[in-house]
This record gives sequence, structure tokens and C-alpha cells, in this order.
Amino acid sequence: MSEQQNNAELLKITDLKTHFFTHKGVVPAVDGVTLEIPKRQIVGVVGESGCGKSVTAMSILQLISRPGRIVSGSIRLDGKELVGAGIDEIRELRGNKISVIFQEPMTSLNPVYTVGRQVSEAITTHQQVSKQEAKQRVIDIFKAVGIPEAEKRFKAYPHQLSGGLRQRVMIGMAMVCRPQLLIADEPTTALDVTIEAQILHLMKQLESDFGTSIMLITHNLGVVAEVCDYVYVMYAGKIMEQANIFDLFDHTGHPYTKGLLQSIPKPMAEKQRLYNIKGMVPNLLRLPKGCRFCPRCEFAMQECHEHEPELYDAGNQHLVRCFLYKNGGEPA
Amino acid sequence: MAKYIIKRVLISIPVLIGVVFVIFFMLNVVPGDPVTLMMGEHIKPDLIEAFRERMGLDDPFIVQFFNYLKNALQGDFGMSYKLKREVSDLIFQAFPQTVKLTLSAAMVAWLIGIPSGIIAAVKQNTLIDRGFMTFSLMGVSMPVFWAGLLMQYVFAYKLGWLPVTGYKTWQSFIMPSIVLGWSSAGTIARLTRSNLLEIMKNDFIRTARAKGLRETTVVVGHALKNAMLPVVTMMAIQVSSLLGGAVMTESIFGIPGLGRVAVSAIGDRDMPLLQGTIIFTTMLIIAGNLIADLMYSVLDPRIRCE
Amino acid sequence: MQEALNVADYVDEQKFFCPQEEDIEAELLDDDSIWSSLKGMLKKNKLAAVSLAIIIIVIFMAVFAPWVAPYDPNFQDVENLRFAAPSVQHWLGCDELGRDVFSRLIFGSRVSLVIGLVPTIIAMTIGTVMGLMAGFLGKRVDFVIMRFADIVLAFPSLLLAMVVMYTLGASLINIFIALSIVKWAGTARIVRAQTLSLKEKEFVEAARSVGVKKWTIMTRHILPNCIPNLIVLFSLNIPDSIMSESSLSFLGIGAVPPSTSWGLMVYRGKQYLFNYPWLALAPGVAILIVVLAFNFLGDGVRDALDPYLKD
Amino acid sequence: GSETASAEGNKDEKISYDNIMRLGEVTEVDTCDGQMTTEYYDIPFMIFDRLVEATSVAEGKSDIIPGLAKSWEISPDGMVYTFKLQEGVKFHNGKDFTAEDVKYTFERMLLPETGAKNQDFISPIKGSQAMMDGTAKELEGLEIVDDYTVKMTLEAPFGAFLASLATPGVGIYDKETTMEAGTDFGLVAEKTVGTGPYYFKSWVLNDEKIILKNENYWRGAPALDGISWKTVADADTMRMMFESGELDVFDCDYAPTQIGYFMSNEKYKDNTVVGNRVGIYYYTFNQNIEPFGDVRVRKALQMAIDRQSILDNLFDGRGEVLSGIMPPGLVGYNPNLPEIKYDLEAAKALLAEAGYPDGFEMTITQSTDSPDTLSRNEMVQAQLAKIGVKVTIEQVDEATWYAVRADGLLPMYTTSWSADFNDPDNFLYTFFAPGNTNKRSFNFKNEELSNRVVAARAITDNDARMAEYQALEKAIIQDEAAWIPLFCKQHIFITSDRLKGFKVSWNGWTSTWHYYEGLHIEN
Amino acid sequence: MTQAVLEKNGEVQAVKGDLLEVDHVVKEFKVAAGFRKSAAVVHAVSDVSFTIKEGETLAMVGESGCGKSTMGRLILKLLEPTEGAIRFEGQDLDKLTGEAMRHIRKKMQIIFQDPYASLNPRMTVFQIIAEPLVTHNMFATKQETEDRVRELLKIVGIRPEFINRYPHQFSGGQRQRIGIARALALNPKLVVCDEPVSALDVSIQAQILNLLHDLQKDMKLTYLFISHDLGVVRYISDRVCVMFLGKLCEIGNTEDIFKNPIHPYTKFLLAAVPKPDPHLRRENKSLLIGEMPSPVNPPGGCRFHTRCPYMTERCSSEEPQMRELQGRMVACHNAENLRIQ
Ligand SMILES: Nc1ncnc2c1ncn2[C@@H]1O[C@H](COP(=O)(O)OP(=O)(O)OP(=O)(O)O)[C@@H](O)[C@H]1O
Ligand SMILES: Nc1ncnc2c1ncn2[C@@H]1O[C@H](COP(=O)(O)OP(=O)(O)OP(=O)(O)O)[C@@H](O)[C@H]1O
Ligand SMILES: [Mg+2]
Ligand SMILES: [Mg+2]
Repeated sequence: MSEQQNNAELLKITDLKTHFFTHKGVVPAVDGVTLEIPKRQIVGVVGESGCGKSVTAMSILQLISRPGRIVSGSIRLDGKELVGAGIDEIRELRGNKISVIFQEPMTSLNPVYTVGRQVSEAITTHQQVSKQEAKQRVIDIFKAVGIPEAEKRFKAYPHQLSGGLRQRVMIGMAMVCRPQLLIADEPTTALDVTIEAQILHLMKQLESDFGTSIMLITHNLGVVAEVCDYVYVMYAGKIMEQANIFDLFDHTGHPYTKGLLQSIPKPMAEKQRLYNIKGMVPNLLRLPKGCRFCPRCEFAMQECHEHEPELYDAGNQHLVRCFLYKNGGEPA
Repeated sequence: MAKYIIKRVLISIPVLIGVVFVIFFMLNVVPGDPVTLMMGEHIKPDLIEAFRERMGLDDPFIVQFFNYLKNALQGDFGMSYKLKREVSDLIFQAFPQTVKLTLSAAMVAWLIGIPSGIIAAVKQNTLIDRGFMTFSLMGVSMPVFWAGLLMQYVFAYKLGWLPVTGYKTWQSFIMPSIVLGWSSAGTIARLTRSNLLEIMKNDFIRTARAKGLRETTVVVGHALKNAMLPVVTMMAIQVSSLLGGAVMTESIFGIPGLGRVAVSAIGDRDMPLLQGTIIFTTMLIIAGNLIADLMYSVLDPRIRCE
Repeated sequence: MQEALNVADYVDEQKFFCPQEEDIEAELLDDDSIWSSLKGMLKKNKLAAVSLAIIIIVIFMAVFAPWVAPYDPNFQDVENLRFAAPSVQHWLGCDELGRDVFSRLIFGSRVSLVIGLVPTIIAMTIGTVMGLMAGFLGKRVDFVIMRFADIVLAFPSLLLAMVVMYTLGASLINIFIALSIVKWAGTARIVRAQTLSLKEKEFVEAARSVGVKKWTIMTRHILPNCIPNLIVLFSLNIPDSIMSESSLSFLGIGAVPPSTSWGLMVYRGKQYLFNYPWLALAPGVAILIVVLAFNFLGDGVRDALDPYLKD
Repeated sequence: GSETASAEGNKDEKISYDNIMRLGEVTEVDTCDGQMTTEYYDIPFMIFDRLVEATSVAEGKSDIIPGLAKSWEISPDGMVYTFKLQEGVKFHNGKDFTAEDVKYTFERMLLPETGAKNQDFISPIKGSQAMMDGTAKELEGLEIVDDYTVKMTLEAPFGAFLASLATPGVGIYDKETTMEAGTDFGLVAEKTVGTGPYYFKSWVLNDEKIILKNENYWRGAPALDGISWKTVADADTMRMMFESGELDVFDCDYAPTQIGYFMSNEKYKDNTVVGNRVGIYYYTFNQNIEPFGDVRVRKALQMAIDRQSILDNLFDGRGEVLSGIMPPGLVGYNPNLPEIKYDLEAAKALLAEAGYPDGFEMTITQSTDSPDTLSRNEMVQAQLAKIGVKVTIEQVDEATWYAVRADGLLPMYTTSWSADFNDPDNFLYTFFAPGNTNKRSFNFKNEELSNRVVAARAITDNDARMAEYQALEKAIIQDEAAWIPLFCKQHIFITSDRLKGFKVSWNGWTSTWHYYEGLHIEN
Repeated sequence: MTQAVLEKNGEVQAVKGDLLEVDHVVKEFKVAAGFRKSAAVVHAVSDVSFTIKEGETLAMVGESGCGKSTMGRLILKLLEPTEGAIRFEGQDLDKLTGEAMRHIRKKMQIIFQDPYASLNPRMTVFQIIAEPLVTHNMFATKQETEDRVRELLKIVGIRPEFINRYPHQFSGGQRQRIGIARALALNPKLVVCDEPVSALDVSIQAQILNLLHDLQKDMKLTYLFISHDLGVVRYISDRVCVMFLGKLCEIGNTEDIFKNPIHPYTKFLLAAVPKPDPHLRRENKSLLIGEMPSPVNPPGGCRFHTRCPYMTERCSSEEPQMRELQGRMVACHNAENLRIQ
């Protein structure tokens, strides 16, 4: 990687391990993830349900609650280490430099307070501003995220808004302090396609208008293809493949990624069976030996059952965790 | 709002009538003749009969019932058999004491219950949690009369800080309110705790944390108001149990309230008095329900009208 | 159809989407049943575990009272043991008729526990049936049942119990009846609310869509899913009944001699509170401990069975 | 009138308790109208005067002294009583007391519409039955000779007539005020007016009743400013109030088990006032219920109960075991009555003879809210078990208890009775007159004896009358074994340091007009 | 087929294989709204008509809350229509009661979206799948029932050994298979699939879609496939009907509609679907503006007119009727003009 690119890095996660210590055993939800988010980029994180996407994201803001905790690794924001930082330091970042929006706009807003109050709280928590000014800024951001009749909506309660509007309020709340990083954890999964399209459009706009980097978590590869610049594919707590968006779709490396892409129903002249990855995501309490994916992998080799592969470079910042790429480039 | 209140009051009328009916019915199947009780043992049987007729006690049950309802609607709850006074007078005399006691006990219950519940929830599964819950549940676990007696023994008899009984000064209300309030603090603490825990798992709490709010702000500012909703509903149910507890508390602490009237009315088979008391306590409970509902709507915008 | 489906072939052909055996085996270990939740709770919540132990001990003592109690609870030795203070022979002393308080406490636990259990069971059975019918059948049934429940709930419960007791006379059976009458409505409300929400669940719709009869849906689909809540309610209702009995005893309409109950013992002992405090303290503390234990166990059970509160 | 108005105007005035005797009561009373109650006489005693009063001359001895009647004459045949009334006596509201008030008071008691309960005390007067039956509006045997002379003619001679006029139920009311008050009489303090040493100040239900001194009392104002009765539902609370100085008197009847504590406590050594109750505790038999129809069974049970033990353990031994009906202190008490012995062997033998060698099952019924009665019953239960009799203790509420008893259906029970007036008639007639035995669920079957009880009333020779009562007592209790006498007991009061001169009346009651005499507070 | 259907004039080819006929169905819910407000009426389904031929898959698409599930429930008579009729094999379901209805129920089954809520957590897999069999007394003995359950489990790809397990012991995809097995137990003709794959990951989704596909082939099933995922719809269905706010906008062959949507709403819907190919990104996608109106107060005229960029005067006043255009049915006043674009 060149010097210049390093400078453009906003967030760097190195070998992050976040585990849940349940009474059934230790769940390694995030198991050594290394991930970078450059400035002014939309980075996607995809993977099946339960593979650790949300936990990775929540680890950044240390919103992991008992029985989970960050076991090791480093998270640096603009070079500042977050792991091990005091809770006050982290709190100063939350909603200010890094903000999050969640999957469920229905439940992510407090039903007993007006949305205006909830959003202005994000301002007043971090900045000394008058109530009036905070209100003005909320109304401005509401306008910016495309909420019609922003003044009126300021006094609305969440239940009085539709799902799409609520998600806009959430985005407004996240953007109101002009964060450097926006973590969007499946922001559109609960929304209809038409609303989804609006929200994705809005996010792209935010990126270009405010210069905010976005970490977009989703399991919808269509969404990724639509908005992301660079993509990480996760499986069972590990990054399996990372590449820029075009490489990922054009030169798909990992059999897992391939499986995911092929499973998407495509318009075909003649109906034929869909490809699917056999089996299902392993229980994190009982991970298979060797490559985590090998029990489901069509290309599994002896080696795969015995050793865990590393991320191998396939060129052009395209890394694949598969022995097929041990020697770089195209699969052997 | 006014319309809603009126509607609620109207809805509670059938319930009240049902309550009267149940009491009427139950007291009609009792052995023990109120008339003999009232007239003494020396009276001649034919005089008793005459009296029964005069009082309408010979009428069929249903007729008596409707006569009673008719009079009650005009504010006439009849005459106490035993005390030979207007039931309404007796009740109005006792009513303020019971209301005072119930309200102050409710305050105590909330003052003990809610903070205990919050602290216990925040410190879930720690010694602090167990300690606060034990403290507030102890009230539920002691017979009111026993706790009352122990308190009197310690604070009035041994230490002489408070009067043993009485109702005329605020000091005399301290012990009864604590005893009675403590007896329902546990329920409130428990409900507060479990609601708060439940609310704390909600997504919007994560949102609040993600905004950078302090944990206390998250708990008190965001979770508590939501958690209070069911607790408010509980208040209405509390009224009922507080009134029940008041029966004993009033006896122990010499407060001439409705509970005392009710107990003696039951013992004396004083039907008109008992009916009157129960109607009034029921009205208190219904009022409690109504207030709880109104408070609920104030707290919860989802219910409040646009 | 049968001939169209040669099952073995069919499965063979499809085997590539058949999930792998190890995976399922692994999943199966994640047992989330009621019992395992409770077991997990007891492991984590020491207070609940201790409470359970206390309750088991008390139940044991109640069941085996004649063997556990050191003396005949009704044996009087007025001449020698009147108000004997606690000693090695008489752990909790003796009462005004020279009876061993500890033995009476053990025998009294029988009545107190029975009063804790029986009315709760009766009331909850009635309440469950009523709540199920009201919630599931709706309309007029719902209206009638819930108005009855309203009436019961509008009474101050202790007064209602007193009226019932006075109407029927003091006896154990009548305490059962009185407390059942007072308590069924609460259960009915809760079960109704739950039935209403379960009724909308898709598995109930699925059952309806194949034409399963109403009663079968109620008993097989709705009722079993109310059980966790009912368990919680049950464990919280028992201490309530025990307390109600002691209140009734205070008003002189509780348990009837010669059977003694803790409530009655407190009531009779309270006049000696100053001079012979063990008479009132022993049963009072017994009530305190057992009721607290039931409450803690109930809270633990609630924590364990409430899906929201699970970790 | 104007008096009432001023009383109302004073309602809010603060009363200082400095010179007021503070008493406690466990149950609220229903009325302060002495005619309408058989249980509550505290206030009727103090706010009304009677024609004559019974005064204690020695412990358990009483004399009849003049009251509102300053003197009286009895015709030799014992049929006519002529009373000369005090002149210049005024009611609390300033109205004059005259013979008219006496007539009114007596007739009020007898008129059915009043619903009074104490007619027995004046029923010997001629024509009273007619009034009670509703056939007469006026009392034939009562004649106003002049404003201050009243003549009463009896139906038959009745030796205890004067004594019965001293009972609290026959206080004299002011005609005009009482008629005006109607049903409020005895309930509303201002309207309940008498001539007594105190006037009725206020009554807050379930809380407190206050009477204050009558400055113009014709015998002279009392030393106390007044008396208050607090209603304290719980005896243990009341006892704490007493001990923390909120009450002046603690009546040990509310907590007989505490007698030992108080009596042995140094602090209260000088504050104990003891009086003998002219009364008796007893167990009954219902002869309609087998096997109590058999006299041998009844006798066996009499012998199987260790009465001394009950007295010693439950009443701290303060009393005396009795073997008859009449307690010491009552005229006619027979100290020479043979003793009923505690003898288990004899009892067993009698039971065997009656055909119950292994005993039988029986029920004792009591009202629910009395732990003292329960203790007594439990002791008896244990004692009877020794002769194989298995006792079930049944508890019913008070109202049911009275109702069932009035129907003659109550099985065995225990209770006590103490003298209203000092005459055996108050005991024997009350219990064993025909009809009365059924109403009390004895169902005494020996009609001859019952009739003799009624006939004894008319014996004019007092000695002969007493002899007859003693004979009846022996026949009923010892030969017929109609009930089980237990004991009479002392009535013990503990008083505060400041209260001086507290006395117990001749019959052992609390309520006594002696609250007037010699009682005072030293602060 | 039966008399009723044959008597219907017109649309001869439709009559021939129509298994289900939905005829001007309206469903309204009365809901108590708010603290003070009186009851409101939700117009969940308003005057919807369509037919399903035996053996075909009709997909129903539309945004959340537009009435898709309600329609599915109406068909299964889990709800009673406020107006209109639903005929299955020519029999009006509204008129059927008791035994006759129970008989019909055997032929119609439903698969739900939520694999967690659709299985009773307190019943074993055996009990769940056997319930329809027991209800209809299909087998005399328990053994036979059990055999059939095992067979069904094999068909849907679950090892029969797990017959006594509880639902929570399975993954989402497996639960969905159990739900499918239950639906197949009585050899139904029509299966209503109410978003059966929306809750699943793509890889599992593919497994289930394959299974549904295979089952249809082998058992001659007819599907009403409710979904909002247009990709899935395109893959599985023969015909599509598009719903908007309780009304149908367009019905037609899948490929026709996907290639050439006529109704403006269909156009926007299709345009909004993100394509899993970064090369197909369009920076300036035509976005549908605004939110869905409330079904409590649906707009007058064409229900879509408040959001439609092609709205004309007529759209706000007159309700467009379904009419045939280019071999499909469309409800739009301006369909002809839009077609040209
Ligand atoms: N509180 C917790 N206790 C135990 N395990 C947890 C907890 N929270 C998450 N996990 C585990 O961590 C793993 C990763 O969860 P995560 O929420 O990150 O998945 P995800 O990729 O976001 O999936 P989805 O697409 O369903 O949101 C899961 O297997 C989950 O079981
Ligand atoms: N039982 C009911 N009572 C009241 N309103 C209802 C009821 N069921 C559905 N509705 C309303 O009817 C409308 C249509 O609901 P329906 O569930 O059919 O939509 P849907 O298209 O299936 O949506 P989704 O994609 O979210 O499943 C919605 O507005 C819904 O709120
Ligand atoms: Mg997630
Ligand atoms: Mg739906």
C-alpha cells in the first residue's frame, strides 16, 4: 500500500477479537478481523446472518454489552487507539465523530419522546449550544435528509412517522454532528424496495456532501453493488475476502463469495435450479478445524480440513482467505 | 379528554352495580338474621316481622336490590343497622382518613419501590441488586399487623419518637404509611426492575448510547419513562391492595377510617353499612384506575391523542 | 401421488441441499426448554437457588411433620412449660399452654403451605380457563367474563375475602373458596392478554388453516404457550395467598383450630410480644422467610422464562 | 334551642387532656342510649342519673342509695313504690327535671317502636306487658302524684325491684329533648342529655368519645374535667399506648394473659386496682344434643375439667373456683355449696355408666375473634381428651354465634356473666327461666325447676327468697348439672401515676358512676 | 370444471384451468385508534379480482402493508371477506361451512414468512406435521401417521430421526422446511406462500426456492407466492400481480411485466431493485418520492396518484378500472401513453 493511501485511512481495525462469554461457552463472534475504512469511501461488510458483522461494528464504539467484550486487537480512529480508552473518551466519539444507524427504524427510536428532542440531544450532548440553535440545526438536518415539513416533524413522536421517515430521522440523528464515520448496520433491510432506493441514494449523497466515510453492513449483495467502493466478506467471525467492488463481482475469489453471488436468483430465460451453498453457518461454539468454510465448500482439499488459511493477496488489494490463492492470482 | 373521562366513568357504573349485586347476594345467603341482631333478643316475633316489612326486608331479593340501587343513586345509602346512623354520614366521616393513609402509603411505596427497582436493575444480579430487592420485598413478606406492632414497639414504645396511634397530626401518619407503603413497595420495585431490564434491551437504548449519552442519562432519561408505563398501571391495582392493608393498619394505628368501618360492618352483619363502604372503596379503586389511565396517556404519546 | 414420489430416489437426488448431520447434531445441543432455562437461572442466581432450597426444606418439614417435629404440637404441659423460653429441649420455647412452638411451627407450615398452594391452584385454573375462553372466543363470552373479572378486581381484595369468609364461615375450605374467588380474575386478565397475542401468531393460523377445532387450538397451541407465564404467576401467587391467610387470621377469620397456621400463631402470639417475644417472632419470621423465598424464586423464574430478560 | 347552638359553636375548641381521664376501648359502641344496649354502660352511667344508685359499701357488697329519688316508700305487700324526687335538678341543657321525665323515660323503654333492650329491669311494673305488646300507650302502674312524686305499682311483688332500678339502663332522660332528638338520641352528643355529673361532649366514630364535667351537677361538680374513651381496636396497641402514657387506665380484661406481667412489675406495683367481678365463667351444655341429655355425662364433664388449672394459667390465678351459679358478692351467695371435685376416675366411671366408656365426639363453638376464649377452649379440649372425649373447636363469627344461640342450636360454649343488679334473680332468671334457657342454647329440660325460678321472683320474704335461690342453685347445677361453673375472677386495672382514687364498682364493672366520686388527677 | 365456473361468460381459457377465483374481494378492518378517537377503518384489500390456474405460480408483489398477507388469509378463509367472493374449484368459500369447509381446507395450505412464529414452540416436529393428518383422520394408527411424517420430512430434506425434536432446535432454514412439510401433509392443491424466504439468508433462500420449485414439479402444486423481493418473484413465478394500497395495479406474465412494466408503480418498483452487479449502477436512478399513503384514508381516485409523476386530472377523481392491455391487465388511465415510453 502506498504512503498516500495510508494517510487517507480514517479507521483501522487490526486483528480484532470480540468474544461472548456465555454459560454455554465462549462465542468468538469476531475472531481476528482486520479492516480499514479510508476517508470519503463507502465500505461494505457482507455475510450471512450471525457471521459477526454487527459485533464488529459495535466493537468500534464499544457498544458490546455483557457477556461480550473485546478480547484483543486494536481499533484506531485517525491514529488514536480506541481499545482500552476510557469510557468518557469513547462517549465523546459516539454520535460525534462516529455515529451509527441501525436496522430497525421502528424500535431504534424512543417511543415516548419527540424525534426532535431525540435528535437535538445528540447535539447538546457534545456541543454547548442553545436549545434554540440545536432546534434549528435539527430542522436543517431534517431538511437535508429529505424529511418533508421538517418543522412540523420536529414535534412528532416516532409512532407518527412511517418506517422510511423514521430511518431518515435516524440518519439525521447520526449526521447532525457531522461525523467522520457513519456505521450503517443494515439500514435498509426492514424497508421496502422503493424506500430502500431512496435511503441508499441519500447515503451516497451524504458521503459526497459531508465527506463522511460509511461502513455499510448488509447481507444484500445488490445493495453492496449499488453503493459500495470496497467490500469485506465475513464468514463466522473472520474476513474471508476483501476487494474493491468491481473485483469482487468480476473476479470473485473465495468459494463462499461465489456461492453467495450464485445463490441470488437471476432472471433466466429458463427456470433452472438455483445454486446454493450446502449446509449452514456453523455454530460458533463448535467451529470446524481448519478453514471455517470447508465443510460447506465444494473445493475443499485435504489441507483445508487441517489448517486455517490466511488472507492471501490476489493482487490489486484483493485478499482471499483460501488455500486456492496461496500462491496469489487466479486459483490454482 | 373530558369526554374520555366521562366515558370511563360511565363504563364503571355497571361494574359498581355488579359489585353491589355481589355483596347483596352474598349477604343474603348468610345465616344470622340482621334484624334479630339489631332489635335485641327481647323483642316479640311479630314485631320483628313488622320491622322487616317496614324495612322492605321481606321483599324478594331482586326488589330489595333495585330499591337499594334507586336510593343509592339519590345519595341515600340507608341507615346502619348497628350504629343507626346514615351510612353516608359514617362513610364521609371515615373517608378522608383512609384517603390520607392510602395516599401517603402509596407515596412511601413509590419512594421505596422505584429507586430500589432502578438500582437493582442497573446492578442486575449483583449483591446490590439482591440487597435492594430483599429490602423492598421484606415489606410484602411481613404481615402488616406484625410489622406495625414491631414498629410501634420500637419507635413509639421503646424510643418514644412517635405516637403509638392517632391520626390528627402528620407524625401519627408516619408509621402507618411506612408499614402499609412498604407492604406494596416490593411489588413496585419488582415491576420497575423487570421493566427497566426489559426496556434496557431495546434498540432505542442502544441508539441513546450510540449518541454518546452518559449511562445515567440513558437509564433515567430514556429507559425510565418507558419502564414506568406498566408501573403506573400497577398503581391502580395497588390501590386495591393498599385499601385491603388499610383495614389492618387502621386497626393497629387507631385511625378511624373506612377499613375500620368495613371490618365492624362485616362483623355486625350491618348490610347497609357494608354495602356503602364497599361501594365507596370500589369507587376509590375505580378512581385509581382512571387516574392511572390518565397518567399513562400523559406518559405514553402512543396512547395520547394527536 | 404416491407413485409419483419414489421417496428414496427423490431424497437421493436432493441430497445436496440436505443439511449436514453434524450441524444439526450440534444445533440440537442448544436446548432452550423451560427446564434448562430454570436450571441455568438457578446456577446463576444464588438467591433463587437458596430460596428453592428453603422452600423444599419447608415442604419437606410440612409433609413429614410428624417425624420432623420433636413434640406433639397439641401436647400441653401448662404446669411446667407455660411460656418456657427457648432452650435446647424447646428450640423456640413454649406457648401459653405449654406447647412446643417449634413443633407447632412445623405443623403450622402445613396449613400455611396448603393455603398457599390450593387456592392458588384453584384460582389459576379457573382464571386460565376463563382467560383462554375470553381471549380466544372473544365477543360475548369475552365481554361477560371480563366484566365479572372487572367486578372482582374492583373489590378491595381483602374485604372481598372477608365478606366471603363471613358469609361462609371460617374454615379451611372456605379460605380456599374465598381466596380463589378473589384471585382468579388477575390470572384471567393475564391469560386473556396472552391469548389475544398468541391468537394472532402464525402457528395458530396454520392450525386454523388446516381446520383444527377451536378447543384443540386452545388446549394444544395457546395453553402450552401460556405456561411460562403461568409458572411465574404461580410462584408469585403463593406468597400472596400465605399473606392473605395471615391477614384473615388477624381479623379472626383465618385458619381454624386445632389446625394452626403461621398467621394464626402470629396473631395469637402478638399479645405476648413484650414478654415472650418468641411466640410471635418465630412464626412471623417463618412467614417472612418463606414468603421472601417464594418471591425470590418467582423473580428468578420470571427472569429465566421472560425472553426479554434472557442474556 | 340556644344551648344546642352554642354547643355546636364550640365544636372546634381544643380540649386539654390535663385533667381528663383517658380510657381505652377495643370495640366501638353502637349507642350511648342506655335503654338500647345491653353491653355498653360507661357513658350512660355518667351522663344520666337513675332514681336510685347502687353503691359499693365493701368489696363485692352494695347498697342502694338515693339518686334522683331522694326517698321512697314501699308498701308492706311489696306492691307499691312511692318515690320522692329531688327538686331543683336541671338537665345539661338547663331544663328542669320533673316526674314527667320519669314517666316518659319508663314508657319510652317499653314502647315497641323504641326497640329498647332493657325492658326486663322495669317489666315488673304493672301494665308493662301491655305496653310491650303494643296494646297500651301508657304505663298503667306508673302514676305521677305531683311534679316531684311518682308512684309505681307492680304486677307482683319483686324483691329486686329497687336494685334493678339502679341499673344503667334506667337512667332518666329529658322528655322534651329526647323526643326532639328522635333516633339521634344516644348518637349525637349534643342531643343526648341527662342530669349526670358529666355531659356528652363529642363522639367521633371509631376514634374517641368525650364527656366533660357538669359544673352545675346537683351533687356538686366532679373533680375531673372529663373522661375520654379512645377506641383502640387492637388490645396490644392499647397496652402500648397505656405504657407510653397515652392512656390513664389499662383494663387487664383486654389482655388477661398480661396480668402476671403487670402484677409482678415494680413500676406498676402501686398502680394496680383490683376488684372482684360479681360474675361467673361457665361452660354450657345443650341438652338437645346427645349425649348431653344424660345427666351422668354432664356430671362427668363437670368433674373432668381442671378449673383451677385454667384459672391459674390463663388468669394468673386471680379468682376463685365456683361450684354454683351465684358468685361471691351477690346477695344470696352460698359459701357452703358442696364443691364439684376435679376427679378423672369418677368422671370416667360415670361416662362408662352412661355407655360411653371410650368417650365421644363433641363440639365447642366460639366466636372467631377471641384468642382468650380459644386458649380456654384448647385447655378444655386437652383436659377432656383425658377421659376420651374428643373436642372439636368450631369458630364462627360473632353475629352467627348469637343468632345460632338464640335459636337454641349452639353446642357447648363458654362465656361469662356478671351482675347488672345485686340480686340472684339477675342470674337464675336470666339463665333458667323457661324460654331463656332455650335462647341461650341450654335447653334445660327440668320444667319444675324452671317454673320455680319464675315463682321465686314473687316471694316477698327476702330470706325465704334467698333460701329458695340457694336450693334452686344446688338442684340445677349440682343435681341436674345443667352447666359447668368455672370461676369468678378479679377485675384488674392498671392506672397511670397521675390518676388517683380509681375504684372498681361493687360488681366489678368498669362502668360505674363512681367515676364521679373521689377520682382525680395529680399532674 | 364445476357449474359455477362454467356459467361465467367470457375468458374461456381462464375458466378451463381456474383453481381459484378471487372475485371483487374487499376486506376492511375496524380498529380502535388512539385515546379519544373512535374506531377507524383500515381498507386492507379493496375490490381485488384475479384467478389462479391449476399448476401455475402467481406471484403477488407490493410494498409493506399493501394487503398481500390479508389477501392470502382471505383465500384460506382465515379471514372473512367484507365483500366479494372467493371460489376454490368453483365453490364459494363463503357459503361453505362445517364438513364441506373442512374438506376444502385439505386442498389449501399456507407457508408463512417467519420460521420462528409459524411453528408452535411447545410441539415436537412430529406433532406439528401430524396435526393436519390427525385433524382430518387421514390414518387409522399412529404408526401410519408417523410413517407419513417421516416421509414428509425426507421430502423436505430433514433427517427423519429428528421427528421428536422441538422447533427451537433447528435453524431458520430447517424450520421453514418443517413448515413446508406441514403444508404438504394433506397433499394440497394450492399453497399460499406468504413471503416464505424473506427471513432467510441468500444461501438458505436458494435451498428453499429450489425445494419449492421441485415440489411444484413433482406434486403439481399451485402457488400463490407473496413476496416483495422481485428477484425471487421473477425466478419463481409464471404470472405476477402487483398490488398497491389494497388494489391491484397490474397482472400479467412475469417476463412481460419485468421486461415491459406498464403501470407507473410497477415501473418504479422494478427500477428500485438494487442489481447485484456494480456495472449496472445508475447514478441517477428514477426514484419514487414519498411514502405510502395510509390504508385508513386511502387517496381518492387512483390510489397511486399522490406519488405518480404521470398524474393527470382524471387520476385524482376517477378510479381506474382493470383493463386488458397487451395481454395483461392494468389499472391506469394513462397506460396507453406510458407504454410508448
Ligand atoms: N449477547 C450475545 N451473547 C452471545 N452471543 C452473541 C451475542 N450477541 C451476538 N452474539 C453472537 O455473535 C455472532 C455474531 O452476531 P452479529 O450480530 O454480529 O451477526 P450479524 O452478522 O450482524 O448477523 P445479522 O445479519 O443477523 O445481523 C452470532 O453468532 C451471535 O450468536
Ligand atoms: N387484523 C387486523 N386488524 C387491523 N388491521 C389489519 C389487520 N391485519 C392487517 N391489517 C392492516 O391491513 C393492511 C394490510 O396488511 P397486510 O398484512 O395484508 O399487508 P402486507 O402487504 O402483507 O404487508 P407486509 O409486506 O408488511 O407483510 C395493513 O395496513 C395492516 O395494518
Ligand atoms: Mg446484525
Ligand atoms: Mg405480509
